[in-house]
Amino acid sequence: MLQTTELNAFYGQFHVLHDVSIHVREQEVAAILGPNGHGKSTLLKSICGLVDQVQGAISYKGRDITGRPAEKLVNDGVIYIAENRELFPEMSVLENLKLGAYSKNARPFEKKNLAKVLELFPRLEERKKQLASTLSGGEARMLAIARGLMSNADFMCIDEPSLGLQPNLRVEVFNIIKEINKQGKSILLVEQNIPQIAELADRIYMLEEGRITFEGTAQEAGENEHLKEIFLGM
Amino acid sequence: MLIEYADVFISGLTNGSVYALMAVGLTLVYGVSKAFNFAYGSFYSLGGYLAWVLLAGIGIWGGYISVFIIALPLLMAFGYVTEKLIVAPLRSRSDWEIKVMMITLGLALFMDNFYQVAFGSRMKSLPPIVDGVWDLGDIVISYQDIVILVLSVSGILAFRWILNNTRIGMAVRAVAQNPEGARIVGIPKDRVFAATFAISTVMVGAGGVLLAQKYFVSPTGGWDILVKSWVITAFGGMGSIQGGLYAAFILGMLEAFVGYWFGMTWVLFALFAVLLATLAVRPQGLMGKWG
Amino acid sequence: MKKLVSLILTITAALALAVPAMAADTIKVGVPLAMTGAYTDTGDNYWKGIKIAIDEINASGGLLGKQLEPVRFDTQEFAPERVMQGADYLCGKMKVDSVHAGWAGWGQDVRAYGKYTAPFFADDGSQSAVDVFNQDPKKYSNIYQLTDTDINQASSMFRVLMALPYEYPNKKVAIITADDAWGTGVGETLAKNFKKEGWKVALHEEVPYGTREWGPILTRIRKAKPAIIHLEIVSAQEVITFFRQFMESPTKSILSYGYSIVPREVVQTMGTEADGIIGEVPTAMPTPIAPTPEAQAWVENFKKIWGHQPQAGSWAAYSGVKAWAAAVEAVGDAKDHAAVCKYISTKGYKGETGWWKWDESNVMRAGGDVPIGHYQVQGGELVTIFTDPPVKPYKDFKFQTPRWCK
Amino acid sequence: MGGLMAIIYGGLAIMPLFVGGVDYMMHILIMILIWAVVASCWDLIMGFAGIFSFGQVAFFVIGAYASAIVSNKFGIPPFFSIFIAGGIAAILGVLVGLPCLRLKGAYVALVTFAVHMILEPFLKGHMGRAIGTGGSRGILTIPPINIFGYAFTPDNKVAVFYLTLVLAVICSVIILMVIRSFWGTAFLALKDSEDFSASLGVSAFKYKLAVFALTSFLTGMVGGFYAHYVGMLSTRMLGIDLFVTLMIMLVIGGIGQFPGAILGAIVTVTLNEMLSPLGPYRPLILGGLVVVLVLLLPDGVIGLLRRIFGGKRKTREAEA
Repeated sequence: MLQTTELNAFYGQFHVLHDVSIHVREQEVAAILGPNGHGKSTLLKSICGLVDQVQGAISYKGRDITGRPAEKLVNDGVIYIAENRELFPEMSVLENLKLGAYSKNARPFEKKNLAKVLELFPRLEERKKQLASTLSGGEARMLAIARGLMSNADFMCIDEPSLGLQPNLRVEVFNIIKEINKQGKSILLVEQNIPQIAELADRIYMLEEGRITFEGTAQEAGENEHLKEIFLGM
Repeated sequence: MLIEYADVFISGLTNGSVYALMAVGLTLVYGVSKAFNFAYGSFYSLGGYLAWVLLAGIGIWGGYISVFIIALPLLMAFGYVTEKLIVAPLRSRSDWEIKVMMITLGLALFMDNFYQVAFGSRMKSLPPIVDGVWDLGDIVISYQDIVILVLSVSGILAFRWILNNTRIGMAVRAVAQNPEGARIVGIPKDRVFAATFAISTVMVGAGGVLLAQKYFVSPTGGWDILVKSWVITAFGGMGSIQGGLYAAFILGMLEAFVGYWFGMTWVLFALFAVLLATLAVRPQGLMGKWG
Repeated sequence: MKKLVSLILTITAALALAVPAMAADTIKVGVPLAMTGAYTDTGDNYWKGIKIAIDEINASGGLLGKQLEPVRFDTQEFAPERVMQGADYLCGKMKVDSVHAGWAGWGQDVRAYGKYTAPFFADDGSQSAVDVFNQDPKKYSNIYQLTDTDINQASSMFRVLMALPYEYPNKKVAIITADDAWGTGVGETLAKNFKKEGWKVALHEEVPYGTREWGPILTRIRKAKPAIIHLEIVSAQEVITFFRQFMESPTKSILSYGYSIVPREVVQTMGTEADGIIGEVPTAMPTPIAPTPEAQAWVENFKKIWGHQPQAGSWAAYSGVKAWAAAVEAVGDAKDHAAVCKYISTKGYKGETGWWKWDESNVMRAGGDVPIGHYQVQGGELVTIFTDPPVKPYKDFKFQTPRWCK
Repeated sequence: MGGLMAIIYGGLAIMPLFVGGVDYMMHILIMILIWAVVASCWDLIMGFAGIFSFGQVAFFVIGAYASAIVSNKFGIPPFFSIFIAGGIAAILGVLVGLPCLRLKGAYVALVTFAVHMILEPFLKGHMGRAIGTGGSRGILTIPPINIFGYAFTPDNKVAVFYLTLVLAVICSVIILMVIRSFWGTAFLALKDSEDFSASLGVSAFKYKLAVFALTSFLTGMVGGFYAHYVGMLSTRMLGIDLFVTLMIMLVIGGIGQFPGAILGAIVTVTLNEMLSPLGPYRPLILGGLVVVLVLLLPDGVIGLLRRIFGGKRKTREAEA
């Protein structure tokens, strides 16, 4: 469904990604693991059209999308869900969700998706009228994911969904992601090194110093010595 | 005594409503795109001249209603094209904020002198929208002031409604609050920038149409408007429409009462004194936010 | 669109002609006036008079057989170095043989042009310019003022106000002036004179240009109910907005606009609405009927060329050119600046209304054949009701009690 | 930078050989030098330090009035009074700078421009008259600078020109030294990221206040010099015309491209004079030119020269 070929990305003079090639299949959850600051977020942002200097090729559903800006990719069905959430603080939860359906493709499904999303996140239903800036960390994370769902995208890039959350909330978030996946969305997510990821992800990549150092199924990852070391090292 | 204060109060109210209409556009553009438009006063004059051309030049049928129907879309188109042509290309440059100020200053110089060359340096007067006064015995209010008050307040309310209830309005607020977040949900940022510029041009241009019949139009008449709008937006907090509204009425009142108690020469001092005092306590203005 | 095309054409043409063709046998005449900025309109008025004079002389065969060639200079907003630059350009570089300005710098001009010898005609109407002159009358002997000073003009306004055939209901006056040299000078002189006569100055306010919302001041006026309101701001927007807001609920006050009646827009915009306002013009061409047939012919000619009544300044500037031309004619040499100046100072010039005489400070003092004209707007036009000094009713034109005073 | 500056000033220095006899040309040359310093100061504070100060014309006028009043009232020789004027401007600069440094972008522009706008009513009003500004009439007699008995009056324009040249060169060298010093580096760092440079130990506050003081001092001093050269002063300098003209110098010279501002002054003043006979078309053309130049020549004439001669291309990113 989505494929990058020898992707390189730069921030100014900094060469962040080196020849990264990954792929995500239809209805699959792929996870990118790796230490902090080694380019995981950059990879997601590059795919989603949020990085200006990119070399290499990205294709989505067989179409070349390299260099396509984020606001257009949303319409194509690729949505980015940010780690720092990128919500609209002075708007209500409901308005945030409605804006999630801004793109042309999502607009006709706004009502249907809204109902679906609120069912999925009962907590947001309760806080519908509240300003986004008043939400707790976990709620904001949920709102970000919910807003992403509103876009009706088939392919969701989720940046560190569990970052800074308490363990019970983490489980809740992962369950929701699993549920979304079951409903037919392909998901590429980035995490640092959470053991639970093995249960969620169909395929796991390891990104270190801007390079892919491991690729395999969850099972293979579990058997990999190098990964184990990192998992245990946490 | 009370009667006089009521009189001054009404004067302050009229000032305030005019300032509010003027300042909202400036604060909007700054809030959304961080661009400061120095040609804002010239856009005001543009509205006035458009009205003059339509009414006195062409002698259009239907009076002010036709003027608004024709002028507003023209102003909107003008604002949109201006943003696309001269502001948007600068956004990716270093020092772009200074460069936007410079280029709009150049545009202001160009426009003001274009008016002078095309229409002459003399002021142009327009027929009043309505004539007559409302005589309440001790207090007299001209219908003209009432019309200006009502139209500018409803203009602002309409604008707020658009901002809160329409798709484009939500997009504008989204970009103002979080440009990156707006991109992520698929809002075309550049188009929103241009759209806000267009909306602000409409607001100030409509102000020009509305005020030309009271204050006349002249080539350099926009500077006063720019300065006052600037003070108001800074006082209220740049980018905060609510703050701008409060600031407009507070400063309108301040102007009227300082003028009454101390004399007109002190108005400017008082405006800046209040502004500086406010900024010393709240560097972001009454209701502004950093960022 | 047509305007735009012609605009572009004009720019191109002007650029092409920017290097002036050096015609060998012309007499150059410097014309430093505001062509851009806040004073453009007054600059236009002077230019209209100067242009007529030059065209007239050229049409009648020129001066000493040579055509006059105006050299214009944009004084912009009269920044000191700009005034100086004008003098260096016109007198120093272009070597003009006379300079005809209007408002020219209120004293700054005296110093700048006093360095050179070419006769210089200004319409400063300012005591500070005369003060500079008196510091060194010899050095500045080429400087001529076409109008009397602000102090004398204000005194004249006061005399006429006192002479109006009208019973003032009280002895209170409100004085509102612009915060420029002219406005403050007139305001102070008026206030002094009123106090001397036992009047009370109920309100004396200086306002900045751009004041268009008069609510607070009008509130105070309505409370004081003065018999006279004098407004001295030579800018149409301010005086028209004042009048209109005043008329929303007028007090029984004579509205005296002084020199502020001058901007053409005042009567043009308001028409008969302005009926009743009074004002003055120094070095005035009385209208609607001029004092002499020659003057009447001049007024008709002006109207034919420019399409409206002559404004203050046009006739003064016109007469400056003619006075200089007459002197050159008599001396026989435009280059002999000293002789030309001496002739102007001693002999004067006979114009359409009679003799122009400059005093020992080279100021064209009001009076005689060229008095200050005092007007009232009647039927939407300026009508001369008095001349001064001495205070004299003009022909059969009568002061009419304004409608809001009845 | 230094080389180009030497070429420019060298070129100007020999101009009197050709036009020394024409007062008008000499006056233009003197004004070019004066504006070159003012524009360079503006460039230092806006282009290098990244502070949107719009008060340069105000400090110029403050310096001019201060020097005129000090020399007229207390009989201090103009040669010294211009330094006193610079000092007064510097103190005011610091006073304005103090509140400004807590503010951002367009706010700083507004507060500094407020100084500009309030100055005119102040100088004209009762307070101004009390300290000797002459109110709206202005000051019409100011003594010329006198060095060892030689008076630099407008009648001796060549002499005044060389004196101005010395002053301009000194000011420019000071500005150049500032840009080349640790300060200059600090400013560039500050502009790129305040947080980043704060972590490097660059105290934003100290440096910004210092640059306020320095530019106000130089601008005020040159203002004082101007007053004694022209010999008269009025508030008419505070019109929008001069402000815009200085802005155009920066646009043409290039922002943060010292010594571009000096080139900008030369080009702008010359252009202004050439267009002057066109009357109202002059500002029309200038305004249009600003729009076109900002779009087409992002780094002004200096950028153009660099592109033509292919010299070391210095971009912000490379320096950061």
